[in-house]
Amino acid sequence: MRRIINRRPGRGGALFWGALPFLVACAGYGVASALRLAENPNDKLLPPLSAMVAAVARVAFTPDARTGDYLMWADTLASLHRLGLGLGVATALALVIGIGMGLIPYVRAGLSPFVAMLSMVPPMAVLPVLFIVFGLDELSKVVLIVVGVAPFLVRDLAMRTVEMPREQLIKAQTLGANTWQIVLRVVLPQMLPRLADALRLSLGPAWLFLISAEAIAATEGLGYRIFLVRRYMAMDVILPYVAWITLLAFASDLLLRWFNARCFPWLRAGKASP
Amino acid sequence: MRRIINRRPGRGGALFWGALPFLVACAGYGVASALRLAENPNDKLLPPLSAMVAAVARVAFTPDARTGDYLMWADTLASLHRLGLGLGVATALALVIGIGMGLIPYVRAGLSPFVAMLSMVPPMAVLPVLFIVFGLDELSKVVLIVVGVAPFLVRDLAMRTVEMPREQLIKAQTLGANTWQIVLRVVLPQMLPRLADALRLSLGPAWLFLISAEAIAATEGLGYRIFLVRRYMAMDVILPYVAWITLLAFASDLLLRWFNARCFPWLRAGKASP
Amino acid sequence: AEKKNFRVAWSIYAGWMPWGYAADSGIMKKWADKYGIKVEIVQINDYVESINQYTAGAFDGCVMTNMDALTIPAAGGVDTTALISGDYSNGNDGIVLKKGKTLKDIKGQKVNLVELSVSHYLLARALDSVGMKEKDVTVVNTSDADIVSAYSSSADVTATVTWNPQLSEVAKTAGSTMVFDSSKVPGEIIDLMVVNTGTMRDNPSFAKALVGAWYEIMGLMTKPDTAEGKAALEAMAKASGTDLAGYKQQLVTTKMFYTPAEGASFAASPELVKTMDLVRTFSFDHGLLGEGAKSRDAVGILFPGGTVLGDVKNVKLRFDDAVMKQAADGKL
Amino acid sequence: MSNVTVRDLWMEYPNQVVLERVNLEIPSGEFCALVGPSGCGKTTFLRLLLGEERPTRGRILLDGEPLVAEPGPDRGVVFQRYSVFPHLTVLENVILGREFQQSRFLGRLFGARRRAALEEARGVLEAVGLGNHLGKYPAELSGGMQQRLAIAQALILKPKILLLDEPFGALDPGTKAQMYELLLRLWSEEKMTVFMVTHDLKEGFTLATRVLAFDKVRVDPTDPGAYGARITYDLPLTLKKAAMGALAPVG
Amino acid sequence: MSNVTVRDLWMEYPNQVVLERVNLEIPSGEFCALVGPSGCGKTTFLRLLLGEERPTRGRILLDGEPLVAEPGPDRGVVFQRYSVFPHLTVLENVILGREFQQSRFLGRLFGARRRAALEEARGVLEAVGLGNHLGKYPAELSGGMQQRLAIAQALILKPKILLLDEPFGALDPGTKAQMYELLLRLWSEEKMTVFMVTHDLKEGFTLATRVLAFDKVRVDPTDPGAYGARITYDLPLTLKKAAMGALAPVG
Ligand SMILES: Nc1ncnc2c1ncn2[C@@H]1O[C@H](COP(=O)(O)OP(=O)(O)OP(=O)(O)O)[C@@H](O)[C@H]1O
Ligand SMILES: Nc1ncnc2c1ncn2[C@@H]1O[C@H](COP(=O)(O)OP(=O)(O)OP(=O)(O)O)[C@@H](O)[C@H]1O
Ligand SMILES: [Mg+2]
Ligand SMILES: [Mg+2]
Repeated sequence: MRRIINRRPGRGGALFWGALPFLVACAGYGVASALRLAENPNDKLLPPLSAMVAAVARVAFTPDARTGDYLMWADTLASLHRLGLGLGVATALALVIGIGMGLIPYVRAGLSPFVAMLSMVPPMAVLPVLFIVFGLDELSKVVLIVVGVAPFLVRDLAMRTVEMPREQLIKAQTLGANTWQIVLRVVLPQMLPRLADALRLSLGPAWLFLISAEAIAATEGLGYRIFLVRRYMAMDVILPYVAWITLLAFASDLLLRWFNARCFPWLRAGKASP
Repeated sequence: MRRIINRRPGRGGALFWGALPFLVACAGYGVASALRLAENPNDKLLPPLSAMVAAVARVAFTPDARTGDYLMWADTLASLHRLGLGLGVATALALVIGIGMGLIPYVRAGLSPFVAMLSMVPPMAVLPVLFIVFGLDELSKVVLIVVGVAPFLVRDLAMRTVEMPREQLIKAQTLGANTWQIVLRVVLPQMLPRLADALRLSLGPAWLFLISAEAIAATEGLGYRIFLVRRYMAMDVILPYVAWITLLAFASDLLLRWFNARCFPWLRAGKASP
Repeated sequence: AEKKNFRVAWSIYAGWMPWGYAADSGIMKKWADKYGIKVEIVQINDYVESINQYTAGAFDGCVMTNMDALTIPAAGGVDTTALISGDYSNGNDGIVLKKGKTLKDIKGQKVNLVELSVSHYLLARALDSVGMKEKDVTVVNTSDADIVSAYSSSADVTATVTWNPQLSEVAKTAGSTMVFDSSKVPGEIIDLMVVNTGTMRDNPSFAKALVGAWYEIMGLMTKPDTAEGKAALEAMAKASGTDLAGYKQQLVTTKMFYTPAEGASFAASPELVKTMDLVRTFSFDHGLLGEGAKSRDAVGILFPGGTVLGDVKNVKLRFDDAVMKQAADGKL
Repeated sequence: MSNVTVRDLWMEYPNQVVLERVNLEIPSGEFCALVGPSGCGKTTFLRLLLGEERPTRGRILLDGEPLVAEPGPDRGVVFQRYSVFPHLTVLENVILGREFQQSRFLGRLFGARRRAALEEARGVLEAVGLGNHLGKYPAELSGGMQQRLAIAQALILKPKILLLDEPFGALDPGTKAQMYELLLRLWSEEKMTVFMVTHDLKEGFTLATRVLAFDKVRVDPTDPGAYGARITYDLPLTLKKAAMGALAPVG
Repeated sequence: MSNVTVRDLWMEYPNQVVLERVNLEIPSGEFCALVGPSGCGKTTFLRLLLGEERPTRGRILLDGEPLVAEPGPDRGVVFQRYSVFPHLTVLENVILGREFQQSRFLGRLFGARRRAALEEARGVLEAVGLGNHLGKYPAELSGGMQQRLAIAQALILKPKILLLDEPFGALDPGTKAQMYELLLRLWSEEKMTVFMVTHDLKEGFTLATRVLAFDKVRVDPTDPGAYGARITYDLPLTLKKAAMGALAPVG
């Protein structure tokens, strides 16, 4: 009997084990839903699969009576646009400030307490202030994502930069690099994959902030729709929307992982292949 | 002129630079507030310091007429209690599942897609379901924190465990360790400080979830109070409450850092002291 | 099924503050003890969440408006009885404009409101009264907790529909005009205490205890000069985050039915049928009756006289005056 | 007993054959020195013996049984790159093996057993010259000190097979001589089978009873990864073994 | 020119004195071998020369000026633990220095200049025996190969002062001989000042023009950290230097 840490499932095994929890969750939902529906056939909390399929067909493949749009796609586009902008800005900030904080002692001394403090401010509580400064339109939603996600990215990247072996920085200096070159050729390339990992971790929060922002004032977007139909507890729309958001986020997660594997072959170099 | 990455502020310098952004932020607020007040002396958005001091005096040092409690302390206690429970459970989960996923290939194969998916579900969107399953009382608030924070902690810890040098695991096996002993003596001690770091990063989100849960159903708590007075835009209460939450979170952050420095001397061993 | 413990949810609103007082003052306990049951009154901050919880079965009763009672629990298949018609909004909901002095000026503006709520309904009724359609404005869904800050601080918010206490805050903003309010459509936005019909049928004492407690407090509120009455009003004012004067101000725009007789006769009035017809039409047009609803008749509404609006075989919302009548007759 | 048999072993990485048709028969108690040019596959061979990697073809047998394909306490190792535990002090690093052995559930010793383990560890650390650094963390040690710590850690368990990857590379001659003595004493006392990679031929011939030289016999200049290394020389120094064997009961 | 002067240098860690009153005068072009027992402070001394750490007392002068207290391109280094960049291939690791030198803003070369740098790097890599592994990442190299890569990386810039910490420790005799030759050629051509830590006395005497031995002269048995190491022997091998100097213009 080999130790369990040395035993690896094969390709098929990995698929099977990976799928198992999903199947269990689906089955659990099915049973719970059936139980509730037996009691009240109109129950809205856990609608049957058929109701969700019908709801999706309605919002995704039938033009809306009032606006003529395909609601789900219009919502998705609007949300992805905001999310992309927000994450883009947050990433840029994280790169500049995070690497700065990790690498330059003066920047670290100056910003690290402030960023730590900032990351603790619950953004939802100061929303009114955001509204005034950034208006009620797209901008404030993007800003909410940035405010919510950037401090985490910055701090994580700063921590990772500090953790880099000092030998490498010294080596680069003996090769004649100035600070800017060190950033460009030594730190940045090694931090980009870490940044992608951090981004993966913050996809969940980013969606959360987006949804919250859309819940407050919007005319379209996935979060807007969820909070709108929550008004009459249309879980048959909410659950597919939540699943769709989860899927989108998961796809971004996969994309980022693929990006890492693709663009940074050195990450896996020398690791045992199986 | 030495490179900027090699120049470190002294003790006093660090204090000065660290305090600077706070001073700038305070000054900025003061100016903006004065400007708005000059325009409309009744402006509620950016109340003057005096108004906030008065509000704090009222909620923190005067017993409430109805209940006889000191509101702010009662709120703080209630919130900290929920937060502590939630984070405690999330941490325990992260330790068990995160280390399991990082160390044991079968557990990783089975859980990692599911946890990745789970971490993408926006918890706020499925809140109604949470409330129904776990009731409207304390439990559902704690559960929201757990649901919101645990997937991040689990994934982060799993990533860190996977990143451990393989040589160490092999070495431990040649010293005769079984899987349980490896966990106990090799992985856990090295992961605890990482866990504390991850916890630090998730303090912000944890407060966010707490506040959101308290906004929906509660009779006390810092988030409850903020949302109660938000309808009248009583920023003179909201801002001090936000500052107080921030301070509490920041104090926990410091505490965790101190814990790391205190309990894991090997983290800093061999690092240059200045 | 018969049971002894009941849970009722309420949220903060001028016309519902008595429920909070009922719990705090022990009046509810008194009446529950009288019928040998226990009634827990739970305050929920988030109004919609309280209705959802009721619909999902976590509560036996809940306060809500007539429109929400139709579109959430009733449309969700939970047979619901409007036990107490407590009041209707008589100016508690309104439309406020920054640009323009009359309702007609709203044309082409963005209107911030809680979509699909009574505010939305009020807007529809208001537009109707001046021959406009919803297409003439752009509706921006805005959460009720943020409407004040959004309106008072953001230049691009020019029109809003909301309810009290937010309404009075919004109306106070310099240069604003209230161009329409619910007093122009009296009796259409009704605040109810609804209970699960099945629970009520199996446990008549539950309904009796609730009605009894409610009208005892109503009695106190009509006597603000007595010490008890004053204490009650003050407690309610405090709980709603204002002072006595402020709370009285809110009550001015709320048409309370202080006596059970008033409540019973309102529930039995033919106007209520007309109102509910308007409401269900609005709800159907906005898809609120659920996706399965083929027409506005999908959900049946039963009125005290036995009149039914909509599908007789699917009656899910029942207006009831029986218990209020018993209270009026002093039989509780 | 620990006979090691290697049969027709191949180890291939993508684009590169590292080892090619390696055959060996090592009787129990042999002290093998592995020599060969840098990058020819000596470390890879040790990793295969350790069970950390699996050969792409061929088999390794231990006393006639296929090798358990995972590291275990029967095979101790000192890696080329120091592999001590950064979160344990010098002393804790050394007693860890005993703690694993004697405390299945806690992995920790207390009381008398702990004192005994500490005593033993102190002895070994004294022998490798780290007696004055018991409380330091590995990050506070010099390179050679870390290597000595790794040796102490592996030796204390007296494994049946000991795999050493350039264990004395970073040591000065004086310390080296001390380490030779320690290693040889343990080897003859415990009858371990030792595989030691070294670049110092003199060291190999001084210590070992058998020298195995690895090298590529064929090189394809257009595709340098096409052929792997094989054992080009296998020199038994049998006389020495006999001498050591005779010494053992005495030492 | 690169005279190194060390005056009354002390290096203390909390609870431990590592170096104690070190005085030195090294003229330009000297090849110094540093020897001494493991853990006595040789690496620490190199780190001080590098400017990575600052002495707690005393001064280091370079051509009479206080040493710039940070690493720079005038001082090349090969660390005891391999310090190549994991995200660059072998070839990229070596041209990096040139790129830093010639492209201040992008740190990257293109076109003809890149081709020239690559050509040069290929030459050096060929000389250290890595000509067949240009596209590999460090994680895919053996220990000795990584060490040779680090040497190639440092040599290509021809620094005025070269600091080597056991650079040949993990190499087999054949490869070692090749490296000696390469190092000596560069040293005599470029007139570098070299400091090389080694444990192989023979190596020290073969290569160096001066051998510096570090050791503790006083030991307090109750407090082993109380006294630090000093330079106990300072042997100039002047004849050899003259010979090498004479050779230089020719080679
Ligand atoms: N994970 C890996 N992926 C690809 N190639 C590898 C990997 N590990 C080792 N190699 C290659 O295998 C060959 C042998 O490596 P190994 O580490 O066994 O050499 P070695 O004999 O120990 O050398 P040294 O004496 O320098 O330590 C090298 O050419 C190396 O490039
Ligand atoms: N960061 C540190 N903190 C505390 N002590 C340290 C630190 N770094 C080194 N030392 C101590 O300084 C002494 C000298 O270390 P150094 O690395 O210079 O030795 P060395 O001569 O290079 O040895 P080796 O030949 O084994 O590499 C050692 O006793 C070590 O324990
Ligand atoms: Mg090797
Ligand atoms: Mg050293």
